[in-house]
Amino acid sequence: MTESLDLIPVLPELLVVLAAMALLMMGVFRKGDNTAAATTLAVAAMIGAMLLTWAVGGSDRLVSFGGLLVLDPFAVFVKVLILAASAITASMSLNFLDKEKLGRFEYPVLIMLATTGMMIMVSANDFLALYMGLEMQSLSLYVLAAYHRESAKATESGLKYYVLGSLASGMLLYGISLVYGFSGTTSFDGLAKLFGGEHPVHPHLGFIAGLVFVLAGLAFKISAAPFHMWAPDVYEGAPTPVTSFFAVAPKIAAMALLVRVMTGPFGELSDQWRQVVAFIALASMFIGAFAAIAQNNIKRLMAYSSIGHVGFMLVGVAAGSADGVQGVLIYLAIYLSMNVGVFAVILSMRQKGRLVEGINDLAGLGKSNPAMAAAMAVLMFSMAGIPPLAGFIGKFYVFKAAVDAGLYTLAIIGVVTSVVSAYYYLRIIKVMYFDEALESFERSGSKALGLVMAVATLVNIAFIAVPGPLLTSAKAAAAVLFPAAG
Amino acid sequence: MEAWLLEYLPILIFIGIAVAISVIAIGASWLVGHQKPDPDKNAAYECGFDAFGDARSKFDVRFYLVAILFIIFDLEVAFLFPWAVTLGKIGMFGFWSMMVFLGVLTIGFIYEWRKGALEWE
Amino acid sequence: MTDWPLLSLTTFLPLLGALFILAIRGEAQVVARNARNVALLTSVATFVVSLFILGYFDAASAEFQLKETAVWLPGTAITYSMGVDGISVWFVLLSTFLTPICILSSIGAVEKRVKEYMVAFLVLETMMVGMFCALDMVLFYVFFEGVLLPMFIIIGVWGGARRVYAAYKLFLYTLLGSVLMLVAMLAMYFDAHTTDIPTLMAHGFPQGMQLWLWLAFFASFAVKVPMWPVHTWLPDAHVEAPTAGSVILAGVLLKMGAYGFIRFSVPMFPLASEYFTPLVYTLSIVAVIYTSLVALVQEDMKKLIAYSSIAHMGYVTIGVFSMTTQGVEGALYQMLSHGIVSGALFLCVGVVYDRMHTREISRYGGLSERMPKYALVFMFMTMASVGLPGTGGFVGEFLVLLGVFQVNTWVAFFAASGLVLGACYMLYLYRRMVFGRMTRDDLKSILDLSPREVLMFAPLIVIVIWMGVYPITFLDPMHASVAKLIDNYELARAAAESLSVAAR
Amino acid sequence: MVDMLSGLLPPELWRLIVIVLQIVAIVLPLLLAVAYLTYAERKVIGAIQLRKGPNVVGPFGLLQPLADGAKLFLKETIFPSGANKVVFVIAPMLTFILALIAWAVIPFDEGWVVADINVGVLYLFAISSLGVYGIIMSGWASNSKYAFLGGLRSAAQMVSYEVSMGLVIISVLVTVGSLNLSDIVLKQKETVWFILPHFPMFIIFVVSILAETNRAPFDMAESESELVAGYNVEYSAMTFALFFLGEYANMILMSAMATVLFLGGWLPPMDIAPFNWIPGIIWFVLKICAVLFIFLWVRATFPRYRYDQLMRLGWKIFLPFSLFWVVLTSGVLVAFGWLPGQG
Amino acid sequence: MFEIGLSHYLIVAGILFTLGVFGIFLNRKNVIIIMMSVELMLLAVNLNFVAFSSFLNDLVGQVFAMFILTVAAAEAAIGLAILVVFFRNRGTIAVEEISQLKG
Repeated sequence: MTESLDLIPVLPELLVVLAAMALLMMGVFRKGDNTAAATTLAVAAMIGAMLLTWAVGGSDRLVSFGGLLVLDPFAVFVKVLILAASAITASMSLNFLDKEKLGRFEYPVLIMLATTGMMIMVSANDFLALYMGLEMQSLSLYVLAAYHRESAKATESGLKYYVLGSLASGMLLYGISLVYGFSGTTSFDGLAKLFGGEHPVHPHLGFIAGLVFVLAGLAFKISAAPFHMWAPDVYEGAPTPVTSFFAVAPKIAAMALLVRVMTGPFGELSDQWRQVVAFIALASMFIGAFAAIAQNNIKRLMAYSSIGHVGFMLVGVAAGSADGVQGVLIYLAIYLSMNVGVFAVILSMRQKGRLVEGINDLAGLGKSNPAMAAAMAVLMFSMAGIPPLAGFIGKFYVFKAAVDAGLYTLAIIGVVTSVVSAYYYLRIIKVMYFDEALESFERSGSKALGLVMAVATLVNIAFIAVPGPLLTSAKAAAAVLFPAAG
Repeated sequence: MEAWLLEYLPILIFIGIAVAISVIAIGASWLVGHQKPDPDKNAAYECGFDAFGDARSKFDVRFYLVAILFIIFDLEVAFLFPWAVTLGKIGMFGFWSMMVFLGVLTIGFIYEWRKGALEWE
Repeated sequence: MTDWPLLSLTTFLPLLGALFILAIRGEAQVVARNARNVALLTSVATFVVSLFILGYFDAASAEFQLKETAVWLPGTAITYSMGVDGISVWFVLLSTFLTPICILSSIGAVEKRVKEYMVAFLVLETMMVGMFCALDMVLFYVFFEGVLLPMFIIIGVWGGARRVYAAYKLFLYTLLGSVLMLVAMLAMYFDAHTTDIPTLMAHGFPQGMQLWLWLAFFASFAVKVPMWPVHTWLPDAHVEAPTAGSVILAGVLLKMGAYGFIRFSVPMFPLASEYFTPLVYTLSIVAVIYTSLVALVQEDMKKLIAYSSIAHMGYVTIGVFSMTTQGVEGALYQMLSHGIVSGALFLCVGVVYDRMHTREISRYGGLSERMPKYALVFMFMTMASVGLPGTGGFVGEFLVLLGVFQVNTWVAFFAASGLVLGACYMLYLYRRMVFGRMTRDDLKSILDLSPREVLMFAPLIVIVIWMGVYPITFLDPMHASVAKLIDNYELARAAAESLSVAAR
Repeated sequence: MVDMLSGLLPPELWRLIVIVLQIVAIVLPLLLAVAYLTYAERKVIGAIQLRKGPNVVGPFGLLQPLADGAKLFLKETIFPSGANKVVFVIAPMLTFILALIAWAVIPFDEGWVVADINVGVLYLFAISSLGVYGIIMSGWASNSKYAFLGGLRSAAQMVSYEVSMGLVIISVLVTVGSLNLSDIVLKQKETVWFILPHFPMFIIFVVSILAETNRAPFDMAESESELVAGYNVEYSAMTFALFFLGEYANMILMSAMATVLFLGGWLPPMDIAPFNWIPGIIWFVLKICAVLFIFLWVRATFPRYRYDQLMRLGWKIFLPFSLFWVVLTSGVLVAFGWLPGQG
Repeated sequence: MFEIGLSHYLIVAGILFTLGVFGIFLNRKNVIIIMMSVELMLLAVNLNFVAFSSFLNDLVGQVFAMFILTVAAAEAAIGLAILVVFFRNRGTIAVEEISQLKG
């Protein structure tokens, strides 16, 4: 075979997946509980992969597996985010797993496998690779959702996630099959060439139908309305560290995937999908803003909040420009910092031996744990997008792109819903500071949680002062998806 | 119809004949045999007790486990079929690809083994 | 000129102090004392630094001065750029001046979570000063919105009984207004390809676009000012906020809206401003008369003063949109004097509230018997608020009326009638509280102003008199900038007219 | 005469007739073989246990199978009251049909095959995999606890051994490089019978087909001497007979597969006189009989396995070992360049 | 005899797919049926891929179908496993019983 099999660009993936297998073997052959050791090693491996990604990926576009996978600055940017998200959430999980007696070495292994899937997703340059990465991720996530085997809620959430996730995969696949059938290729490059280039082909109606199916499948995965139904249930039912993982890593990966698919193979067809994406964005922003108001469970609230955030990011996607993608990437990075911080707070709060999940149970946190409450307040303000916190910059960039693309209505509705969503973020602050405490909190945070909390809060505060590095790297990452413009 | 499809014609006919034989056998036996059902005769075979409830109740989870294992390994075999036939053409690359695949599979297998998924007791 | 980044220093010095306070550890008492001291020290130092700004400011120039620029959001035209002109320099000073007084006033009033309180105030100061200095509209927006965070906390944590409701109302009203402004800013960015405020002032936006942009900005500033009918958050916020919060709210935060009109709406969208002037006049007159009437029937002192603030801000908007030199300068002057006077009035309320823990007017009466010093101060400030000649309030209101009279007599007439009403409710308030017989027993033991409180009021009184007697000090640096503003406005109008003539 | 007939009829129809005749030529002897396999079984086991076996009906009891058949044919067909009637009837038919149609691709001699498709092995594998459906369906449709459990157990057992069987077939395929059964036999003509290089695989294959057909010593699902008969406990008359026929037909089929894969199919042991005078089909039948004899021999000799032992053998010994063998075979072939079709 | 063309395959696949989707949403009885519906959807997709592959004379479709088969198997395995733990906790797999999480 003359097939070139350049493995250099996929070294990070290889590292993670090999480490996962090694850990699996280590865990299964060593006696006793070694969750802590396994998690530590997993985190180390993922950090290693992060550095490796940095080292391997330059400003060039590297391909491997005969063009199935690609490593460009966009992929590097998102992969670093994903690995950071996985590593952080994995290290945050230990405390909880320990307290709830859920410690099993499979947990970090599953996280790593899911992470590998996500890395493949963002590197995918062919629908085949896309599908494989997506499924590798999804299958691990289904298991993670039902990780707490003895809990009826957890297994139910796993089941729901599974059923709806498979449905989404089915829709995605059906879409891919149509796209393949009416274009004759599954390669992103090939599709882009087909509709761009010198003699652009007018897409067949079946192709458009396929595109819509693909979009719907991906919308499921990023839990964008109207395909969001699973998110609140899964967020609530899954064990909290798993929820924290769900809230960040898969979102980042799926969003990046959506961006790549929409700008790459379907980049020339933006007229066809812009309306759909805009609609999804609108619906997500609305659901995220209004449905969250009635929530009493903080994990459910975070689910709706993430739906809302996805809506905002989709505004950037709908813009369909390099600026829009840059906005999405910036938003993703900031979203990561906000969410890990919030979940670190959630994971550190315990009453009567169990995690606090009701929003009203947060009452009096401002008095009993002022530092934690302050961190939470900052993060909530940031989520609401109030300047000068980092969350504002994320929103700013996507709306900027939307206005640039002439999507005024979308931008205006976006800012209005962000005000509505500010209401429920404020509610948390209100409960923490203004309400009287009902139960006392136990001191249960670990060092890792405290560190994550502190760093996340600092990042959100200080980001406004030194936004440069993130903005420039996001710009560079976004630029590769639009070679014509650059 | 294409030529290669014609090769399957005998199989189709074969199936038809087999179906016919079995239907005729059961039908004829039913017609010829002396049919005199009564409730006791038609009751499920259960050591003389009256059968209670539906027989399709809970059963051991290990059957699921076997089913799951089977799905995975049978697919592996399905992959091996084309590989085995074309190994001469795909050469070292093909060989090592499959070895990697089998290696990953083996790791999963070892995991299952150590976790006791293969124990029946 | 100086090499020191004076503006940034003024802006971020309080933040430094806040960090310092955050680092304080130890017993609750000690922490509280240290936090107060550090906060006071920082804010005074900030005020001193801000005086240097005035020192280096060239009153003759209409340009932005003491400019600082740094890369902020790379890849866009958005930069970190600061600078002051004759308009904004006064507001910077107003902010830095009022903050130490607020901190001083809170010494007896705030007992719980002192550390956090001080941090919130210093952060607030940073945001206010930064907002007035910002020369980049995105930076402006960041500071503009940032003010909400500490204000929300200050009202929500240290406020009165319905503080949560008030804090929410404040937050959501203002946020909703300003996000629309954000969209407008983005639209401007893509029309002008810059976010630099001076450049944008020179950029002529298409007329159709101007109308929309103006409305979006109006949504934000009108809430902030506040203009009728979106003023309802203000009485609630004032009533529930702690004294110092009210002072800042009335003294500086309300000015942000009017400042926004002067900085953005008028120079950047002159045609739209002209188009919408009747609207602003109408709303302002309604505000002046309606809120004055409402103020008359208030039973709560703070609410009364809050409504009076709305009425006074009505003059400001009338002045700004009169587009005459006198009118605009009067508006600016009114803003400054109102900042001081209403702040002082809230402090006066705070003084009795700290003693009696009630704000009901009927609970007081005959305070002059036991509190002569207080009665004096209160009377002085009441007069300043009414606009007695010799106080700052008079100069402002007079200039505004003068300005608007040239443009529209009816507006001037209605505005003037507001003055009468203002005198009514303020004097009525004063009569009910200070004069008469002291009938209530619990008032018998009330104490007069302490030395700390005297120290607090003294600079305010001095400034008010100064403003009333020698307004040139304050008007002089404004002249050039205001003149430029008006010139540009007239130019734009003329250009548009000639264009439409040509089109005809 | 054949030529004359072919001239009379249109060629398509003639072709159909030929196919039907071929099929009949397979099915009839097969059914006969099944009948006499039961007879042989009883005779062989009788002989091993120093008994006589059936010897009453006809000379040497040769008509015994016919008598059994007549009995089954005339008995009452019982449908259990709680049963799902349709599935209940389809299950034995399915078993029987599958056992028959698999023969379509078995080469009896060079060119003697009904459908010489090029994916014959795959076809066989698929058909034998489907066998599990008949069992599951019968166990489920009967609505009887014994049938249900028996069905589950049989299914699990078949499924477990199918994997290692598949791997065994793979190691043969690697050596041949074709999925056509005739090709496999021809390749053995070129080289040697695969029983020699793949001897361990042959053992595994034979054991696996024992398990696959639920035969002793792996018949604990049925255990007719201890428990009731497992999945087919509720069946009677012809429905039972079809299961029975299917099972024995499957035995013969599996033997045929073993013959094709390992014993050189229709090839004579040595390509010299007098062996190559004898027609291939004779050799083929002889080899099948030899493998079938192993079936009977094992049944008479070995005690019944426990179920856990059975699963253990399948998953922990056969599966890893056959997997290893596949790797070894392919590795050797690749390393030495002996691969079929390699440049 | 009429020719069976691409569109026939597509229509069959489309019908199967729709049946699968409806099976998921309209089924009120049993989770297993949902899983079977999912498999039906994947089957439809495979049919599409193979039909297209043959129509386009391009092998990628068949390769894709192989991958889908594999993943579907893994997916079914995981789904069954989750279903089993769910059943252990709740003692039922009826669809209307999956209702602990609401809001």
